Amino acid sequence: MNYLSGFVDFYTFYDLSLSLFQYFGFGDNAQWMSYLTAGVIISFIVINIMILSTAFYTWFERRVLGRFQVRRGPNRNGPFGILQPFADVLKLIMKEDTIPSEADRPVFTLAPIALVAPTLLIMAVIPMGETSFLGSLNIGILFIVGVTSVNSIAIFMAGWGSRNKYAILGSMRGAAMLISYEIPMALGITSVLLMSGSLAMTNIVSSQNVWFILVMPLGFFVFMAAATAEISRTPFDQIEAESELGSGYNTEFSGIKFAILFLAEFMAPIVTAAVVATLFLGGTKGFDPIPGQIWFALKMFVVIFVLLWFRATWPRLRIDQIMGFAWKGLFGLGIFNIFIIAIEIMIFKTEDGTLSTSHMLIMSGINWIITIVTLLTLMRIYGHKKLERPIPVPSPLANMGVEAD
Amino acid sequence: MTGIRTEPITINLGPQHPSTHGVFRLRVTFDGEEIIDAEPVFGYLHRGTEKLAESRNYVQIVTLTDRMDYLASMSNNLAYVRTVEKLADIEVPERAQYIRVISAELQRIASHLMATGFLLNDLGALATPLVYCFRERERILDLFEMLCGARITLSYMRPGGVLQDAPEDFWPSLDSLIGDLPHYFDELESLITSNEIVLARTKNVGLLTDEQAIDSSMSGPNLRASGVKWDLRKADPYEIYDRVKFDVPIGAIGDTYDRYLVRILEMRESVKIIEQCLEQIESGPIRADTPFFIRPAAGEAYAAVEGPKGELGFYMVSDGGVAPYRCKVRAPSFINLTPLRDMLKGWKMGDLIIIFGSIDVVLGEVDR
Amino acid sequence: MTKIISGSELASSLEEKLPGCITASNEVDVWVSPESLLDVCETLKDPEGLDFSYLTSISAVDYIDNFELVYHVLSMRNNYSGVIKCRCSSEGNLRGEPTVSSVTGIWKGADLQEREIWDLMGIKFEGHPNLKRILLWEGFDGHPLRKDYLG
Amino acid sequence: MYGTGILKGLGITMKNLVLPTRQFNIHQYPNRKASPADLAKLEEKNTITFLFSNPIRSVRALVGLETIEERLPQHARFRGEEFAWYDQRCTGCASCAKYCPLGIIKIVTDTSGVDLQEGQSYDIETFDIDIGRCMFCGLCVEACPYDALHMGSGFEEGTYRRSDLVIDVERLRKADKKPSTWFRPQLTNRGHDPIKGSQADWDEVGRHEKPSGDQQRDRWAKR
Repeated sequence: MNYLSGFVDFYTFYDLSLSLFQYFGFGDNAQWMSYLTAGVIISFIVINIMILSTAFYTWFERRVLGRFQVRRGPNRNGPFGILQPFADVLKLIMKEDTIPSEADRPVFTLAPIALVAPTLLIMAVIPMGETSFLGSLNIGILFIVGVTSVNSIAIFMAGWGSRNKYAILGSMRGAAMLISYEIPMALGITSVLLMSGSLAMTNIVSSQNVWFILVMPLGFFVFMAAATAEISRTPFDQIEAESELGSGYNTEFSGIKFAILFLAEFMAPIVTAAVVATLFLGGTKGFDPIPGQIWFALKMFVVIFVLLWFRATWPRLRIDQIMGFAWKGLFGLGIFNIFIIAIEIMIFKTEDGTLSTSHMLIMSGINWIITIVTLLTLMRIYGHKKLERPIPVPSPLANMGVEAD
Repeated sequence: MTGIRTEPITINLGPQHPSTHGVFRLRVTFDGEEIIDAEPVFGYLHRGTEKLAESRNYVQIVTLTDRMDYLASMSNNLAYVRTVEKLADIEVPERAQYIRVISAELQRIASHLMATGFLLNDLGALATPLVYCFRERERILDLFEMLCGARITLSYMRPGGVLQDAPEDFWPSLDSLIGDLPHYFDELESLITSNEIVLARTKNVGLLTDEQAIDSSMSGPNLRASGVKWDLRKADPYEIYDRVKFDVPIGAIGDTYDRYLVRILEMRESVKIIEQCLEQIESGPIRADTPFFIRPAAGEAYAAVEGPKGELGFYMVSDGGVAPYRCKVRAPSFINLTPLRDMLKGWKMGDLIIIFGSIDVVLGEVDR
Repeated sequence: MTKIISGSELASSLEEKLPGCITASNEVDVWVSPESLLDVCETLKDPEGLDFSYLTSISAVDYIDNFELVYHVLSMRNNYSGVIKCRCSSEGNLRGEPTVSSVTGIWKGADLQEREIWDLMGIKFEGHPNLKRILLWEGFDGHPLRKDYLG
Repeated sequence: MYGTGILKGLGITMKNLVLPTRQFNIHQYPNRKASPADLAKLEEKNTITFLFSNPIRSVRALVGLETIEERLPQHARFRGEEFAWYDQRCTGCASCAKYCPLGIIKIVTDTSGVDLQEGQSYDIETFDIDIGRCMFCGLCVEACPYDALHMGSGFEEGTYRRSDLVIDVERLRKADKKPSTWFRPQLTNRGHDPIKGSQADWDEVGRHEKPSGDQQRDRWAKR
């Protein structure tokens, strides 16, 4: 049951346009021309799907946050308010695009593009179905790690270019935080690579006979925390920190520039969910007759919802606590996780270097026990240090002259 | 690392800023993220309440007091009418005193809910605890609408009692609210009190020792969070507070977390007070026979109540006319800002917001 | 119940320590001279003596021919309160800016209140670390709470 | 144990998502999304009959495109605009104007200089209330000795000009008389509720029983 197999498949479009070009008699040129055509078409589709899904994601986020907060979200435009994002975008486009007079104009103008481009680029290597992907890079995961680091530069550009103290504070925080969290994220990814033995996203998916979230929950925890920080969501949303910095790095942006920043910001959870679904939740794997694309979307949806749930519940950590969490907590846990996974692979791997499903299940059993023990120990240690509250003793400086009831 | 030249950065926090709770401005000097100096600047909402009061008669001033601490109009009204009663020697009927205490305690709950909600909002919890607090506060405001037809600017109390008796449907609604409130607080507490992120952010942050607090004339929950057991309702009982039993919660060390916790505990005590008032209240007159234009004899009076923000006092001087000669407000929010600078020094940007939020000022009262 | 220390009681205990500081006193109020205000406040705060550790409020009243400062003080340890008044006027010019010594060094809580009084009533506090306008802006003409201010 | 607090918080928010037991008291003002049941009630039909007879509107209502107008729930004591002023009761004593903290009531009585007999009252030429500056404290109502002025329960009197915010005597005369029961316990006792739309005549709003007999009526109504 792969009736969606041709969807967003590069070679479908390639074959189509190749036959088309050959029919019109382009001869030798037909090959590269159809290659180009197919690429343009498929990028067009992916980018538009991403932008459209971001629009609906903003609506979804506001509705669900509304439900979390026992109120109704936007519900006026269209059925259930689903046209709200379009109204928002229309309003933002209509607004005047102001640039502060002291701003560094080229940097200020380029920043939104520099922020949205890498986020879109990540989608290029994500396999959205068994055969649905833009490009099957053999170093796909390395590509993702590389491209995400552009984000920190873009955020710094936005803050620096707008010549605003709040924006600079926000972007400085952003630069420090994003660079720090790339390390635990890379550690989380490394453990996935150890398991799958390949850098290609398709291979990572196909090697997940048992989902990696089950095999290495500790690695998933490290990666998830780091990814949350990378997209600067609660409890790590220091870059925007609307209650402290007004709006952080995008304080000075308005009009269409703000819309693009907004787009990048809300696209990030979707992309993160896609990466998490691919690396840890078995990507497109599922059972028939539901096609892989649907499975993939469902898994993304779950991850997005969890991120939203965190956002609705938790306050924000302070910047030094966030940095401490990265270097003292996640870094150590990530190394520990790699260590365990490496030892287990050494023990369990077969002659040809792969792992069988039964071995993976055994590994997951061991790893769950290790994870729970580790986390409980850490919770204990921290709990003894931080949770104690001295019993209040009335100060001798005041005496109301009445007995307490 | 010699050779790297750094310089402090001065930031204007406000007057328009999401976390200054109004038009408040802080001129903060940062060294990186650390605060090295802070100077509060206010007055953007100054309306000259004290000057206006000199040209109003004693009942008209009630409407001015509504607009001082607009989150706690009932307490403002109470403080004001008590001063006038002291000035003009007016005896207040018992039922009126009970109704006043009930409404003032309801107002305290509403005000503390706002303080808690906004503190959590300042902590960065995307409005969820705030909306939960608003949900609870909404019912209290509905009760106020039953009582006096308005929700925020109440003008309910008059020298000599209250304006009119509560309607019949008020009492069952109050009963059901009182029954629900402890569950509200439980839910709020399980969301906030033991949350490790809140603990990490608020514990040991913005310390204020008891000596400092007394020296800087802090009052209300901020004073009690520093461990000073001082509550005007117990130390100098007014109205019928000496007939109800309640506890005065205090904090352990005087940090931001204690200031939060004291508010939560105080709300629970307020519920207890209202419950006891409901048991004790009897029918009777609700307003003493006071003339339309009160003309107190020349003299002066100072009376204070324990408002949600602290000791709210009025010092009034009369020259025998229909309007006070001088009406001075001892505004708790205003005076509670005294130690702000010392509390902020050495903390970080994120702490600044929550320390300021935990003091819980209302700019309408600061600027008057 | 907070006990209110009457004016005569206060006057006698102050007169004992600082002879000549009282200008007038009756059953309710006690007036001290502006020159001895600082010493009086120090005596009031003394934990061994009266122990008025808490300054509740400072009010200023314009009585046309002089200004009156009213200090409400409270002893939290013993739960009693007292009122000290201080009449002041500027020499020569009746509507000038009278000068009183600041009590900020004794009670830090006086800081903002004294600034407010300077701002709205125009009484200068000598020794205040930061005596600037607080509710109104710098450069505002006059002091609005005075009786002769026409807004 | 460390870490349980944040998990407990997640539980609380999830509980509120799944079981909004204490729904926030939100009113979709002024247009509420209507369910088919609401529409059926509006057309006085059975819901099922309505579903079959108006399938298009039912589907629109199900996806939230149909709205019905709704008024915010208020208490009968609500102090608001739409003052109810009774010409027959007002003597033009200007107590309300005197008591208004902002001085926004302007009253001019008959200036023709006619000598009045006992029981008569002056013609009121001007009775302006500038609700652009009014703060709805209700002191004017408290001051009125003849129960001629009452608060109303309106709250949306937005206009395009400031001058339109001044309610003059003609508008007050013509307006619907839906007095708020604020400071008028007699109205509550008579079962009057302005929110439900009940109107009160000039002879019903007084502190005392309805004036009986033509003589008394004349005394009040004489101009």
